[in-house]
Amino acid sequence: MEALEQLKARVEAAVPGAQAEIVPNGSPANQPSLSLDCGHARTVAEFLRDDPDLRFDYASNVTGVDWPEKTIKEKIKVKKLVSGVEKEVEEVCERKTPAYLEAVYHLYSMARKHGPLILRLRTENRSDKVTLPSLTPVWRSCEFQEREIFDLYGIIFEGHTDLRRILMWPEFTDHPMRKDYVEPDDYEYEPTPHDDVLTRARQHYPGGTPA
Amino acid sequence: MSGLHQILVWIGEITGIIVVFGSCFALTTIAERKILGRMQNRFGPNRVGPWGLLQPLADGLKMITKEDIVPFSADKTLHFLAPLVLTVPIWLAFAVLPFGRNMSAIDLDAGILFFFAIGSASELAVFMAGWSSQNKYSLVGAMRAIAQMISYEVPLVLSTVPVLMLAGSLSLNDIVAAQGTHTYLGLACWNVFTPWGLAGFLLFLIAATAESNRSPFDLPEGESEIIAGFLTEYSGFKYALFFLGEYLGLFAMTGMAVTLFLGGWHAPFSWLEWVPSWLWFGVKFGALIFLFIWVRATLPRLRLDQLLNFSWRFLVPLCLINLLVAAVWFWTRGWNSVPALLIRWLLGAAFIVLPWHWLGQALRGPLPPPRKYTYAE
Amino acid sequence: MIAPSATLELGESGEPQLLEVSLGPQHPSTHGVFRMDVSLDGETVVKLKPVFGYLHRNHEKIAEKCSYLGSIPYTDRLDYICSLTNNWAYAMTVEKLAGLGVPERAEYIRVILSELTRLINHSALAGFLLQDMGALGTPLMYAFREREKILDLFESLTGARMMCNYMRFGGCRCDLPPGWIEQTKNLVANFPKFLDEFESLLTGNEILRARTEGVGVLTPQLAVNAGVTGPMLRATGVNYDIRKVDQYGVYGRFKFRVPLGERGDVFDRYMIRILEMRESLKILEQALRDIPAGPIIDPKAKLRNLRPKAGEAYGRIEGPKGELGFYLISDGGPNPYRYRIRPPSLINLTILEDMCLGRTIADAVVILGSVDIVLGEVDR
Amino acid sequence: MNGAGIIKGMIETARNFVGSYHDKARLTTVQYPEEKLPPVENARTIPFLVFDGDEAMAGLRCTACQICEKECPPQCIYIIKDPVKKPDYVGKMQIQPKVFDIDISVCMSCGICVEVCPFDAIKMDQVFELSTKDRFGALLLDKTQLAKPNDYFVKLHKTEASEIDVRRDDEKRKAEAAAAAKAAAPKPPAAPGGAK
Repeated sequence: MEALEQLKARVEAAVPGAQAEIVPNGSPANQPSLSLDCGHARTVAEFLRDDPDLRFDYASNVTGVDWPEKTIKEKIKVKKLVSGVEKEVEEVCERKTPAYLEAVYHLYSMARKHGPLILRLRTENRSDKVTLPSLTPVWRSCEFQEREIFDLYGIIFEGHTDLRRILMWPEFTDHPMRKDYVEPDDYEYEPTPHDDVLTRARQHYPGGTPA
Repeated sequence: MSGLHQILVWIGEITGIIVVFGSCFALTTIAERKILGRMQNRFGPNRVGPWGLLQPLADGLKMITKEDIVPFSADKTLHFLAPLVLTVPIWLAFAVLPFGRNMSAIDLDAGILFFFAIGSASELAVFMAGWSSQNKYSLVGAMRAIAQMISYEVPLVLSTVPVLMLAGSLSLNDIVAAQGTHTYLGLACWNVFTPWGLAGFLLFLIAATAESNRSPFDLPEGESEIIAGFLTEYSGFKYALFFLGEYLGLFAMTGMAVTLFLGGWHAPFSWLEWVPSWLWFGVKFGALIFLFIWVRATLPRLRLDQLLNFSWRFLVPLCLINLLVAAVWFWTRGWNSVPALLIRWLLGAAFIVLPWHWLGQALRGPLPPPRKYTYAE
Repeated sequence: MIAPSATLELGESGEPQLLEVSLGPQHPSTHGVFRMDVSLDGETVVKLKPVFGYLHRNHEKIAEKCSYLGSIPYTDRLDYICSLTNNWAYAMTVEKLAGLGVPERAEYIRVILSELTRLINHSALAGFLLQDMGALGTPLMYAFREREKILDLFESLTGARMMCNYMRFGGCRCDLPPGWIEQTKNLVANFPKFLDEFESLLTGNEILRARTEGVGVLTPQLAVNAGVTGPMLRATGVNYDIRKVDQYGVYGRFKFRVPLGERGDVFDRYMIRILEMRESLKILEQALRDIPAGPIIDPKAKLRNLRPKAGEAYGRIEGPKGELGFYLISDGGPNPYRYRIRPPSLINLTILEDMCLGRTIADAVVILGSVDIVLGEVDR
Repeated sequence: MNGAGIIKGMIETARNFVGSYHDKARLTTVQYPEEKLPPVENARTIPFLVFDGDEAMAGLRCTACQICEKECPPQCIYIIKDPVKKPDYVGKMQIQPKVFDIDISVCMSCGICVEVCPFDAIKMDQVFELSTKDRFGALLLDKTQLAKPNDYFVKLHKTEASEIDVRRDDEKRKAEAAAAAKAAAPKPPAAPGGAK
């Protein structure tokens, strides 16, 4: 499997209008990934599966990841008039990273036996525009995993054959794997309440935990 | 014999049968679990009483004290009657079996007819149980039971026809008497030592296993597919009654197999005749019960369509061919010298083995090429 | 296969009268709390929708609150029949994420333990498959008799029979007790006797062949596209075994073969697992023969507050049930930002409906048995 | 032959049936209450606190550093420090736990607390008959119920225990030697007057 750059070039050549950008990976496992835009995701996927010498016919793993809004304090050099003299000065400024939900696809080729190609599809934001093109028509193995992402993260996959909740019961409304999910306060008595369990114990039994 | 004396004799016979086969039911439940255990590298129940002998008592008490749940939407009367309709007729079937020399309750001259007429009442009971429980699994179980029992009634009865023809009578005592003579070095000439007898015996056993819902054919209560089939909604004493009915059905079938093919209460060798006759019946009876338990420990279950194909396309034709073999045997009854007997035996055997092979192929269809497994480096 | 009755009896309101049965979470042969909404026409399956979630503990959310070390005992509870392969998959992914090396002896111990786990899983599966088919527990008890011997080995090494919690990042927790290797050697020596006994009891059995041949056939194209992995995939003839593809750990040094099936039906899956057990025995002999001495954990591997650099890693192994993968995203903190498990049991169930349509209830139960699922891994 | 496979299977179960009466390998059941499996050295069920000497509460090795409480995955250990210090085996003043509870209904016997404990204060027990009638109180073992003497630990895990004892003894000997040396040499530093 050639390097990711050539692969990106091949994808953009094969599917006109597809924007693919390489997302670096800091860990020593060095598995950089390819972020695709939502419009052409399915055509790129079909190309990757049907191209004779790529033949990514096996979508091994589909993962949902939640990137909430984070404020990063950054030191950036800024030219400022400091007591009338133009000087480079370190300044800390907050920068809000864009918040989005992400679906990560790990593709392998069983025919060519070559390693993971990682695709990332990102939604516009975390609240209302959370739809992504489903890749189940391309790889049938994404069916249950995309249903699980819909269930636990709330990404709506349009084009999915049968998008229902898979793990939680149908009447459940929230998405438990999101970082800002608040557990329901179904508190059960626990003999060793400490830190957060202790606080909930006090709320429930103001008079002190029962014997 | 005066009226009163006659009644006392009947009461004695009835209590005798109920006591013997009631305790035999208790013993068989514990024997089955211990033998199954031993075949599966474990002990089987050995906590209640010495070697677990009081286990049936414990089971009985548990069954009586367990709550008897009747589903709300069930058809109450049918649900209540089903175990009775199954168990009571089976007791009647024991009336005609000859357990020892002139030890049969009633000496009917059409004993076999009576036995099979009574035997077919259990199908109605099973369907009543399945239908009245208003449970999907019970319904599927009841449907399976009807299909299985009807299609295995035919080979059951057909496999006994050669015995009747050659014994010349429907009465069980005459059949046992017909097997009473002894040949060389005292070997008794039971029906099972003749080609048609051996084939009939095997066919009868297979059909009897299906009739009493035992292992390779326990589809009506296939517990790995439809929970407990028609027994799903039964608990407490009704469940125990069903089991009593099932085991009694098994005893009746085994008793019939012993009477028809294994020479009833006759000893295998003439110089063993001094042993009491009912003991021989017991030994052969126990051997067959062990065979049923052994089959239960080994074989997986058949699927419904395979079960029906097996009966209609394999057992019934074989039973009919068995009639032909019996005819050949009867036609060559004059050959008494040893080589003649040998030829007579081989002729009969050939008539049965070849169709058995061809029918097996026809049943299974062309043998698929043996599975070859390639190995990738 | 029973041809579905051409004309379904139509109810009064015109739609076909089907028997809606839920082979419910509480059912003798669903291998745990797994439900199938089945609608039957007589005995033939017309619709089959699997329902999961009864054993969902949200293991991934717990792992996001736990430290890297704290998640290892939880991985035992994923596929609770083969806890050591789960540990290895997780430990390998964290080693990839943090860039830790593993000494030789630890790699050999890992191979030995995962092959022993494969023996447990495949023999237990063959037993459960026959239990679904109606053989009252005899094959299952033979399988459990052998499984007990292996579990005793695990207990003397890791301390627990099933919840081993043995692998750490950079190696293993403790070294082999004296005499462990000899016990394992003679276990491996007389395991084939059990396999022959098992095969003579089952493989020739006409009823078993009648119940399994041609049942639940899976085509290679559908299998690959549906992400089916493990013995189920190799039963359809696709040559894909991650031990050979990735050569992770020290699998490259061992000479063993990968059995491939022909028709991909339930009988092939059963036979592939039996043949794979024989191959695992070969690996075990070679591994036990030339296991080196030496440290069992990388000296510079830190046990507590491991903080890998920000980044992500996807590690996978050939678990007994298929490709078991872990995908970890770290943001430099003590606990993982995202902890994802690729469950082979769940993904192998994608095509359960395709295999069961048009067959009877008895076949649907047998096909489910041959897929080999464990609900701890399906629901996580 | 049609029935060959079935007959082979029947012979197999028959061999097992007959074998179970004389062949030890074919009957592997251990009758639990009467016969018990031999204890396995590495086995682990629930943790217990080790104490030296004979008096439990004084000899506790635990110094309430709460590492095990932080590292325990199901968070079933609960420690409150006791400000009063006491000398440990090397003579250094150490904190001791006022409350040390383990909720054995939550504990999953993973043994991580044993690995991370720097003072060898907590070890894994092998008792498995833990059933009680009370769902809460009886399953919450406090300090006194958890404490077990060191020779019980030696009896359970011989190899590990002997290594620890050897290490602790020569540390104690080194500490005493250092204390003796310090006691023997207070005079010379006093003479040169604080020459560091």
